[in-house]
Amino acid sequence: MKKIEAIIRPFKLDDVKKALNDIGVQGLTVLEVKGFGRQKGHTELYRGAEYVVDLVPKVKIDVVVDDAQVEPAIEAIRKAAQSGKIGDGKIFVSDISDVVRIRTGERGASAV
Amino acid sequence: MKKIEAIIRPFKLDDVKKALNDIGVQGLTVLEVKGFGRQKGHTELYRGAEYVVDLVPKVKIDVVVDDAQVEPAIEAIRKAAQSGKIGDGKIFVSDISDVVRIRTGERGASAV
Amino acid sequence: MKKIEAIIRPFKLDDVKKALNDIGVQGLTVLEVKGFGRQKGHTELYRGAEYVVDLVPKVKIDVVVDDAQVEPAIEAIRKAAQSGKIGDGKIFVSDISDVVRIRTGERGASAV
Amino acid sequence: MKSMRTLLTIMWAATVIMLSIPTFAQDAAAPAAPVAAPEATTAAPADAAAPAEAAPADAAAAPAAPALNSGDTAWMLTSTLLVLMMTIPGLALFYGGMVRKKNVLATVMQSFAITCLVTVLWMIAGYSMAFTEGNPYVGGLSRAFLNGMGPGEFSPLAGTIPESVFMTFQMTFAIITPALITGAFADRMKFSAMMLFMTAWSLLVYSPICHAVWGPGGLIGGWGVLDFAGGTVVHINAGVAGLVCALVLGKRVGYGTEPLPPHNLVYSVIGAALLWVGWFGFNAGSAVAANGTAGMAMAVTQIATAAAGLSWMFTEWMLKGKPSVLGIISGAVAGLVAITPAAGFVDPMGGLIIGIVAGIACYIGATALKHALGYDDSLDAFGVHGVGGIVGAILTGVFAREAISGAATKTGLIEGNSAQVVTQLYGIGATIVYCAVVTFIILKVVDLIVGLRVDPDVEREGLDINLHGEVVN
Amino acid sequence: MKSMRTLLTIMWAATVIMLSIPTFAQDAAAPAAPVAAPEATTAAPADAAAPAEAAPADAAAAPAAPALNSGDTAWMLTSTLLVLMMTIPGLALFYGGMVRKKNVLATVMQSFAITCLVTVLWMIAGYSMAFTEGNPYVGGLSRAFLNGMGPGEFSPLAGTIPESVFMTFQMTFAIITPALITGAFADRMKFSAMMLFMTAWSLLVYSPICHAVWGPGGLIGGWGVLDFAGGTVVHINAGVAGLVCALVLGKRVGYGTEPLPPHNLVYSVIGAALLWVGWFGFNAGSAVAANGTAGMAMAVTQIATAAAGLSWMFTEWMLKGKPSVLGIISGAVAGLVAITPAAGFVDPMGGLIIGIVAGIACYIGATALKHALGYDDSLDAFGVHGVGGIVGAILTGVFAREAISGAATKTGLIEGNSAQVVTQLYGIGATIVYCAVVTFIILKVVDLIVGLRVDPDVEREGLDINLHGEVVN
Amino acid sequence: MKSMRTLLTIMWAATVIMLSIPTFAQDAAAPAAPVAAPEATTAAPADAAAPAEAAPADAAAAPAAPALNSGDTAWMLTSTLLVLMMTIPGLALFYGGMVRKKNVLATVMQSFAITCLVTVLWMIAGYSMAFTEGNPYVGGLSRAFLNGMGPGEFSPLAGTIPESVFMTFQMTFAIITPALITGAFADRMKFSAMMLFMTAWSLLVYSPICHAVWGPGGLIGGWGVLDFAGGTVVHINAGVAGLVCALVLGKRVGYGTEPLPPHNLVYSVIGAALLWVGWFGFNAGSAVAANGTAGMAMAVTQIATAAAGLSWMFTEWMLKGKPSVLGIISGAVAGLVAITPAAGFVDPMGGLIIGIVAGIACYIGATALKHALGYDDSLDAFGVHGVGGIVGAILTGVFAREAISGAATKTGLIEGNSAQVVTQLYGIGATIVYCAVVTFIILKVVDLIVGLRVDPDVEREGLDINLHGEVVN
Ligand SMILES: Nc1ncnc2c1ncn2[C@@H]1O[C@H](COP(=O)(O)OP(=O)(O)O)[C@@H](O)[C@H]1O
Ligand SMILES: Nc1ncnc2c1ncn2[C@@H]1O[C@H](COP(=O)(O)OP(=O)(O)O)[C@@H](O)[C@H]1O
Ligand SMILES: Nc1ncnc2c1ncn2[C@@H]1O[C@H](COP(=O)(O)OP(=O)(O)O)[C@@H](O)[C@H]1O
Repeated sequence: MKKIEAIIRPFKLDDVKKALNDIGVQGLTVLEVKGFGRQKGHTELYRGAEYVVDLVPKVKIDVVVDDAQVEPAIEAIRKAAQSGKIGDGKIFVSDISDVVRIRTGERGASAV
Repeated sequence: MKKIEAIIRPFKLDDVKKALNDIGVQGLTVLEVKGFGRQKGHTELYRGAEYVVDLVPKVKIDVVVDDAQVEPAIEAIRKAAQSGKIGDGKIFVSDISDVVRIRTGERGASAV
Repeated sequence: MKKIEAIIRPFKLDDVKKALNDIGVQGLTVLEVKGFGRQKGHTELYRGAEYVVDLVPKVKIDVVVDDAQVEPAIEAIRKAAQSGKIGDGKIFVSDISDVVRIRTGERGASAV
Repeated sequence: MKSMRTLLTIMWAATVIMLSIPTFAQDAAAPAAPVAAPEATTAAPADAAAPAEAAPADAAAAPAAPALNSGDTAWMLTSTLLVLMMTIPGLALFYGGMVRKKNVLATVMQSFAITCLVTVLWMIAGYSMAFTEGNPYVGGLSRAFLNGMGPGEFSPLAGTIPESVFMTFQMTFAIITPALITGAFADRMKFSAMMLFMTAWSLLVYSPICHAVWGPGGLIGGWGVLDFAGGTVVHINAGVAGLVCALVLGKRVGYGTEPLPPHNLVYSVIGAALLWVGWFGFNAGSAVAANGTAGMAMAVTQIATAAAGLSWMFTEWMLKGKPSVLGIISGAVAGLVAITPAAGFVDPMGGLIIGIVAGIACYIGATALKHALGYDDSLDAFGVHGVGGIVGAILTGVFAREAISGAATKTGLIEGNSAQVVTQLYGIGATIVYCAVVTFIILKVVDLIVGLRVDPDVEREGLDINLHGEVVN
Repeated sequence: MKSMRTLLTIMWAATVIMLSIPTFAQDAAAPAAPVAAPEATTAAPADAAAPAEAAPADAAAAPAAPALNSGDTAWMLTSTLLVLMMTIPGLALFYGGMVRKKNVLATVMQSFAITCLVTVLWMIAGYSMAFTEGNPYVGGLSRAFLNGMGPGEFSPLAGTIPESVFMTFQMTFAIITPALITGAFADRMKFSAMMLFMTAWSLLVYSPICHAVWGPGGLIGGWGVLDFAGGTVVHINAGVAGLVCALVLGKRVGYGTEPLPPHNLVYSVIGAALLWVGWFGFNAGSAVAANGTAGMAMAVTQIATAAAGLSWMFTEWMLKGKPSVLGIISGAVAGLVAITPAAGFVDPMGGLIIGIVAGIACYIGATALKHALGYDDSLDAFGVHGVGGIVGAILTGVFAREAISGAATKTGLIEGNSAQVVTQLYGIGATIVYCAVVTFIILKVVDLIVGLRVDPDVEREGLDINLHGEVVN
Repeated sequence: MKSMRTLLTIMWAATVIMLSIPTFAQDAAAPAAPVAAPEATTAAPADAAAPAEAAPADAAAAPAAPALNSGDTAWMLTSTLLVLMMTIPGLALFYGGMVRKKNVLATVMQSFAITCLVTVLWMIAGYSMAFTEGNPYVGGLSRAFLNGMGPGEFSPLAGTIPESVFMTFQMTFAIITPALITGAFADRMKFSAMMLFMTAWSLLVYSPICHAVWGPGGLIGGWGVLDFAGGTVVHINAGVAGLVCALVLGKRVGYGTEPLPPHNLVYSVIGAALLWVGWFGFNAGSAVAANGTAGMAMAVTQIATAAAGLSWMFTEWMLKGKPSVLGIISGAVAGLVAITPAAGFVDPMGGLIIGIVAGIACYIGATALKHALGYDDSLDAFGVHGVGGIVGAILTGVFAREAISGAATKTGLIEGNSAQVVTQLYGIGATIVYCAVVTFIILKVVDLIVGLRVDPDVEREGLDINLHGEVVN
């Protein structure tokens, strides 16, 4: 099993959720984060002083999927989250060695 | 070393923390997240309109433990977090290749 | 590629960000978390009752870097985040099997 | 920067144009209006002949010789600041809590900026256009820049309090009316466009309608329309303008496809509560005296508001299974709106019934009606203020009673005067037509000059950071 | 849905029953009460004989011929809205900030819904039951549905202001009293149960006690108990009812095992501040005139409040090492409570001492006492309002001075009248017993009908989402 | 614990010392001051001879025979609570929203604790030191502990309202002035140090300056300085004290290297709005009557505030590209500050100009000036209140008009009385010098006793948890 961590623009969350749903992903976890990347932050004002806020609000989605679903999921996320402008975000993939469903105690792939 | 990520119901946090403490876990990190799984979200009201909020508030606990502690920790979390109803959550296990304690600079298992 | 997760004191964030920037790290993600470790929580007051809040506010930084950058990055974080007192935090390192840049679709090391 | 400069130029030009219109109108329309003391028919500016005055020293029997009454003045000073408090922070919070977090500052900014803007406009020309002698449609410019106003001046419309107090009291009405409109286009209008729109709307819609209903020789007041504290002038006016805005600007991005829930109803509860508290300045203050009329206006306002809060809440509870916080506070505001034209004319039972009806009618306005017609009135400016204002105006014609209004001419259907309901409908109709047409034209002109809506990307990311460079953490 | 329908049926039935009780009581109890003008002894409704009146025109010397005083009326209109502001948004925020985030909307909802509910009940029967002629225990129904109230009516209890204003002023007291109780059962009561309970409590406990203390021919007022602005009627009454609620409902899930800290004390600070500001309407308004008595009531209220805020803060600072925000605001509220019965009777030194004592006593009430007795009074409705009310009522009997109260009969221990302390104890005792018994019975009946507490799962997940379908983001 | 005990000892000692100073000063300074009825020159305490009084019964023509006016009293009771509302919750929220989240409770705590503290100090000695007969520098102790104050007492400075009301009204000014200072040292001062500092400052700076400007026989008032509602006494005083604090305490950790943005401007908007609303009590209340002067003061206050909000907003919009929420509300507060000394003296055009100038001047004060001089005035106590106060005081000398002030002696440059500007400068200068010197000394003494600043670690982690043991979730 793999964990896919996708860092996307907040307002793309609904689209990405729908896209993942469409390919059969049954669960995901969402975190509010702040990101720092090539995208330059906003300028904010404070009593006439300007300062750059380089941490931009982003949303992180964690999805754990079967190995077979990794590529479709990446593709789904990429399409739904892409706007073509700097700041679209990143997807990181890593291994998961075990999964437990707390309610039933099931383990492994069937618990995903 | 392994990282255990457990996504649980928010009000189970205290119980899980206590259970982990009891088996000797010395540190953990807690994140507020929103989850989407088999559990259907709530219906909310807005001026007479109902809509479904499918992202349910959850708490995510990250614990890094020695390999030997993985099974006891999973067991402790599972027991403390279980209510038997849909939405109890999931536990994901993955590998950690190194750990550093910032204060002392110690590395590896002794730093956990 | 590796993922470095560093849990640090909130007010060290700016220093750590700068230190990582200096060694050429181009992106990172910041999460507000609560931590439980050797550091004892604060005592809070509530109408004359005192209680211990054992979850201390922390900041978690996720940085994905090339294998070659792992050691410099760890070193940079450690130096910038260290105060020598209990509660300085931890760094966890794990493997990342793939990276995708959403904007361009690039994959692997070049996408970091 | 560029739009900024354009804006300033436009605002200046608009002001100049506005200032010349009344004079023109005066020439054109003056012969059309043989009017008989409309201020005796509509109560807001001066209800001097209130029946409850046991102590003659307290009543301004002869407005010809104005005499300061310190008690009346104390109450009107208080009422003035209460109505200001309704807009800031009241309405700002009521609306601010209902939008998404990324737009909360832009939303409260609108109420605050309108407060500043209209204050200056009212001083420059608005007050004079509304409350000095002119023609049936608009007043003159004799008080432009508050020319000649000093501590010893009295308005013929408010004999026992200084004119400075009357002017400022009416200013707070001129402030809240445009601020109410902002609920209709929340989350998507440019700030520069809003400032331009409000400048024109205040001078071209508010002042004329205010003059027509309450001003000396005003057209609608002359028909005998009953509007104690501003059901027509404030609420129908704002509601209809809001509807036109919602139609012209179009729906919010995501409307209908994603939930757009209120981000913090605690703010909205504070806002609704301050609207309620401040509304006593609005309604009881419209007696322009501290007397029995003010007392009755306060009592029926309280009763109608509570009844409407409960009736919305129970309706929702029965239909949807839960009584929501937004429901009860929306109901309370609906009750406040509906009782506004009626406050000095109806008895407690009338207030109770008006409240119950308003709660249900506005519930329908904010749900079935809006969905049936398909416009996106973000925070229900029309659904609550438009619908509530119309319901209230009609029911004023039903429940007005001589025992409360103190005048045989100010009675409703319930005392056999069915003509009053028709008169009320005339007033409603005239306001709707004039307001809708002029609002539409102003919007189109502003759209040409600076554009009405923000970019979709700006809308998605949030107005706070993009328009004002600030966020709430 | 089902509980909803049950609720509506019950509420209707309850109202009908309530309405018949006074008549019954009137028959049963009337012969028992030879009372002599209690309104001359208790100051709240009419302190007409205030000594400070330098201008005789301002005082209503002969209540037989009521004459409107516009200054008094202006102040009472203002006082009325101030006391409304105490409940919404004041108390709503004070309590709302102290609960956990998942319950904040349910908490502010309670204050808002009670405001609506009690307004209607007061109009229907409450006012009449409290303030019209009846027997020593309850008034009659001559003003049910505010029958006959118009702009020219005066109450014999308030000679210089319209009865409509007096009625609405007293309404705001009837609103805040049940709202105070909600602090005791925060975080765990069903909304439907709360609405039912409050309906019955308002009519069966508040109106009778209000009549007994302030009404014409009232029992407790007849004893000579001093209660200037409602220490007994409002605070002891609400505090004791809260204690009974806390005992009957039991502890919150997690109480004693996990910390249940306030989620946003900024809200509580706003709430406490608005309570303080509004309390001038409560206390200085209870002079029912804009005169020297009102002025002294305002001054001593300010002093006692500040002293109590400091005394709680310094006590906590000394015992716990830190001065907390919740401490100083709780102390201030304790001071406001304790000075309430004393406001028109004590001098500044008396106010200072009452404040200092109240801050310390309520600190003990909310900490040692609560922990010793083991009940879970969530937000210290009894610890602050009950304890503070009792302390204040007793100290009123100690510090009342003729120079302030203006009557030789209204003096305390400090001027040698030790009997007054005993009289005060009688008043406290009667209120506690009556309130505790009837509150207990109502709770048991409501429990049978709809159940008092929410499910433990609902309590854990939060009342906002479960009871009202809304959350704060 | 230890610092706690030290604190208590110090506070006691300080009080004793303060109490003896006036007597000393009286002996030392009395011969230096042959003053002629300054209360006829400065309007705040008693503007009895207002020209607008059409009804002679409403004016206190002969202060020798004080007669209660219920209308004036109603307005002054209201004004008093409005000014209290300015501090809590107004200023508390205005400042609280501007700090970082970790310091919000500590910030609102400062305003709340100062309210409690100064109330008690004012009762003990402050009022007497400010408003009783003494010497040109400070009053006597005849009203210490409000000795002799009762419902029938009148102050010669306010003939138509009870002295208790006048005393409490002035108390609210004594409260807000030190509370304003806290903006300068937000985020870094020890709470114990702040309490000590404010105790001394209230008695050693506020009361003497208040006496010198408004008290009987006061030095600065005697010069003929015009200060209608407290530009000098309140705003210049607080602003200068803030500047000294900012200089002595030094910059916040992180100032200049990391952004320190406001965490929740919604709170600041509520605060600014309540400041605006409450300021009518401040300015119109300073007429000490409900008359035409109060009305004009209200009108020009409204106009100047709005104009300043717009002028700051447009300045920022032009220079920085965006109109910020913090900008418009800061501008509004700047306008309120600047119009304060002028409120009863200038006409609407004067108000408009004062507002426009104040908005721009304070924008510069909070940006260019602060950065040029390099001090860290966290929330711009000096930048807004100091600069705005000075601008307002000077422009009062420019725009005062006989038609408004009602006195041939109270006119400005615009009517040919160029001497008035010089007189204003004297007043400003005297206040700056006295305030700066004494503030500096008090700070140094407090630093020796308990230390002024918190540890850097405490500052980084947040004052809320460290000083008060509480956090906002
Ligand atoms: N190396 C990285 N490690 C962790 N997070 C990253 C990394 N690079 C980018 N991110 C996250 O992805 C977000 C988008 O990255 P950015 O570089 O701005 O996008 P783009 O791919 O368009 O260049 C950042 O805000 C940050 O949260
Ligand atoms: N595949 C997944 N990847 C990431 N998070 C998941 C996944 N499946 C479930 N979760 C998380 O676990 C929570 C509980 O899952 P759910 O399916 O509702 O529970 P159950 O195990 O009772 O079916 C979800 O709200 C979500 O946060
Ligand atoms: N085993 C662990 N798993 C996950 N997070 C941990 C673990 N140990 C520590 N942490 C995180 O690191 C933070 C600092 O740890 P702590 O033990 O207090 O520091 P120190 O290294 O000084 O002993 C904790 O608050 C927690 O968030």
